[in-house]
Amino acid sequence: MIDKICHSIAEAIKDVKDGATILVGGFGTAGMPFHLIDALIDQGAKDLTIVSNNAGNGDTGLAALLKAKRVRKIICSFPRQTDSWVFDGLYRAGEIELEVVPQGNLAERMRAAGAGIGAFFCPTGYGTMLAGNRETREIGGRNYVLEYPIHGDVALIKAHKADRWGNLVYRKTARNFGPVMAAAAKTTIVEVDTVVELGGLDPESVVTPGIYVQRVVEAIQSLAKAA
Amino acid sequence: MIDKICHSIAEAIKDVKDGATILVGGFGTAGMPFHLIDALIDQGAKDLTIVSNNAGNGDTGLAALLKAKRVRKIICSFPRQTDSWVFDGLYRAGEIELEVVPQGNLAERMRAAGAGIGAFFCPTGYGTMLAGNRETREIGGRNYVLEYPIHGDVALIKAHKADRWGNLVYRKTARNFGPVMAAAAKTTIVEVDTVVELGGLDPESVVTPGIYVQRVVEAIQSLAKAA
Amino acid sequence: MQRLTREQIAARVAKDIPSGAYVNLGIGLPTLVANALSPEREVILHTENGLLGMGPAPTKGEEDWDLINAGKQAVTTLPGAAFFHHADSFGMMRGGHLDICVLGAFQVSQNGDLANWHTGAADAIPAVGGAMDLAIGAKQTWIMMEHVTKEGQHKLVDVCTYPLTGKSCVSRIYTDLAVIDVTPQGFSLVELIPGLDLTAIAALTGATLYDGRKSGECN
Amino acid sequence: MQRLTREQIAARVAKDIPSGAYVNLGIGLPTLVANALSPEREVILHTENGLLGMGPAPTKGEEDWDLINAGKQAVTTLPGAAFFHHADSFGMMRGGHLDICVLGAFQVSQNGDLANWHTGAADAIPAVGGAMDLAIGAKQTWIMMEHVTKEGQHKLVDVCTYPLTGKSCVSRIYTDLAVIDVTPQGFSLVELIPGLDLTAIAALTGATLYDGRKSGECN
Repeated sequence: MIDKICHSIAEAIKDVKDGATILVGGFGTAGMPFHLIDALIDQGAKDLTIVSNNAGNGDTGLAALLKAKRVRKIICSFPRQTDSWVFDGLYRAGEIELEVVPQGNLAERMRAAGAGIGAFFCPTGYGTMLAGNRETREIGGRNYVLEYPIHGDVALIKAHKADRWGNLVYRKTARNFGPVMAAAAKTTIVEVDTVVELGGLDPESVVTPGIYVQRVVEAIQSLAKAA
Repeated sequence: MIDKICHSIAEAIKDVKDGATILVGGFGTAGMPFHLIDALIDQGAKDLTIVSNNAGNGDTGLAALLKAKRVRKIICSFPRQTDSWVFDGLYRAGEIELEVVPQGNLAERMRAAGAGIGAFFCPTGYGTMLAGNRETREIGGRNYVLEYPIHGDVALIKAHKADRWGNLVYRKTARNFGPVMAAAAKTTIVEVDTVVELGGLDPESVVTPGIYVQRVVEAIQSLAKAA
Repeated sequence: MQRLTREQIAARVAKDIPSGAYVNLGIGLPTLVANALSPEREVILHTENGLLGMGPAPTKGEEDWDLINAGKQAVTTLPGAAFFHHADSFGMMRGGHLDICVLGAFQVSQNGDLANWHTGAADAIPAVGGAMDLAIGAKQTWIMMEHVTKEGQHKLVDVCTYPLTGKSCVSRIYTDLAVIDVTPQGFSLVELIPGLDLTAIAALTGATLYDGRKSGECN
Repeated sequence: MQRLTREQIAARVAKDIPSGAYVNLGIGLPTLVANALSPEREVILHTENGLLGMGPAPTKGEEDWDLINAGKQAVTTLPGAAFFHHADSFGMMRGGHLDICVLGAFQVSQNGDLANWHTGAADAIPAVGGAMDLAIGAKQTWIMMEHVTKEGQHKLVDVCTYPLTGKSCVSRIYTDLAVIDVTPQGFSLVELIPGLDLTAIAALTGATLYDGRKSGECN
């Protein structure tokens, strides 16, 4: 019998290796897998590359992981926020590497990883400093930059409900990067509000099919925080 | 007030032009927009390029359009079936042009059109006759073929329910190419079983947001046909 | 002459948005446009974090922090709303499905180049978010900004000196003084606030300004 | 010697599919594998037209023609099923998320090239469907076929003479006579039906066959 439900969050995350690339869901705090990040801090993996839209808010979640000095590099679209003081301090001290990627390219590059696309020509960022020295091409009168997939060793995401096959549904705009990251990582670990019986999710409404999910933990919903 | 519901199927389809590229939903008969195709036959547009997974089944739907000699070229993955006699006859008589595309490339090329991707490196078909003379590249030890988007002037698709903003949900495997084609065409026309009140579809379960849909017609559900 | 307030610029932008349009309002100043759109017009708002059919802010105490906008503010949904994931949301932008996006700007050049994400300062932490995707994705990119900086420097310029967000992507600019189109000839005046003359607006504009109202140059 | 029946080959394939695996069964012969998988093992079947968790055929008269498999036959869903669109379905394949796909074949070459979509006949109407996507997409591509053609021609060959479906994509072959792995050295015998000797199977195989059971050549 397939049972992807882990009964301990520490167990779910125990094999994350030093140097891993970890995709971390969430847009601000919506969809941020706070419990999994806390468990990752306890687990102790270091020298991590984090891929996430933001670089942490306040002192919890991703910010706490950064503060614990476990992150070598962060790939994100929007590190600078009113409450990103942890990241700001590390960055100004030269203690963390930053790669800024336009938000849609971040999403599409992970989508490409999940869908087996080798590279794609993308119009976003053409002619800007974020296109760097990458290959460009004019196609049908429009200019494009060649973008490569971002694969994760691990994805840590938050969903609303799961069944034991790992099928997921999300809640409102907390969906954000979850489905894309689930498909882009070798091992996808999900914290959910509720585990339901197999058959308890409508097959028409499943957003992430279980094929993309390796482990699920039911976490008491943390008090969501305003940005 | 936005109201994408057309009260006449002829009205919905009246401006299809000769020479248009038309994306036609369906996998076999599931998701085939039979009423819209019948209306297109009545409307009279000719010299069409059709993009669809199959090249018609039996004597109805896409097969009937082919039989009416309105189609110059068909781009599909699987024209040859036990009941594709209309297409087979035209093809052997040299009266229709055929471009065979692997099914996933057909889907991904339309997905690229909808998502503004200029071209993408795809592993499918590498080293086969279907890769033709297209550009190839080795990326990370794997070989890829460069594939270009397929844009439609019009998409004709079938969905289960719609609201007046054009939000759609589908039914089971009749979903197939519908969401991809809706996004890849300039004008997407949808036949649905039922129109519901605005707010009658769960925002978590909408599969095709109305932004991809221009017109909706409620068609009495045709007797679905077995392959 | 009475400069438009922020709310008045928002109202002026809103006037040009057709009923039923799909629109993304950037963070900052453009957010004000939402309040100037009457619900009857059914303009459908997109937020990059995965929602079409975004409604107004909830009443205080009713916030749901799983339901936010790009600026991480609590919002609501309207009947007809739809949620989707980030790749779909940005495919929607990049694929040209949004009719209009309204963005703030540091600088806009006469060929429609936009700079709105980075001041170029050496110690600034770069953060782009969805600005580059929006700038080049929507069918029309409109800019909403003060005509000049607080220090009186030009924001409508010959060539942008700040790092670009997108090339040749702006079609129209709404400021506290004027409405200006970006045309193949360059900046073209569409509308001027009462009490301001052509010489004055031209002086406040850092590139040649044509008078689109009568097909002549302003200066 | 007693050749395996189609059902026996299917049962042999099924034996090697781990519990909980995500599997796509190609049209034709591989479809039989479904009947040989006991439900308790919870092998999750994928069908290219947008379904994971495909169940057995419905009872006659209960068919729903909106719920079909790649062969356009009516199927059912199991609890835990999920529907998705075609781009997602093929992304799932191409992205390497399926553990195994089982396909039929005209020819397989000793380096794992597969030919199963086109006989190369001048008057044949080409039709590829999802074969090329499946062949290169799954983590493992297994072939299920008769060891030789009805006319006695080799199907395990040195080099494919029919147009290819995919290059170096096959990892294992199940026939009515043997189970054979594709290894860096070429074809390697894993298992032989009782009553058939190495010389005989080697003669029925159109390329060098190594005996993977004892690391030597068969012929």
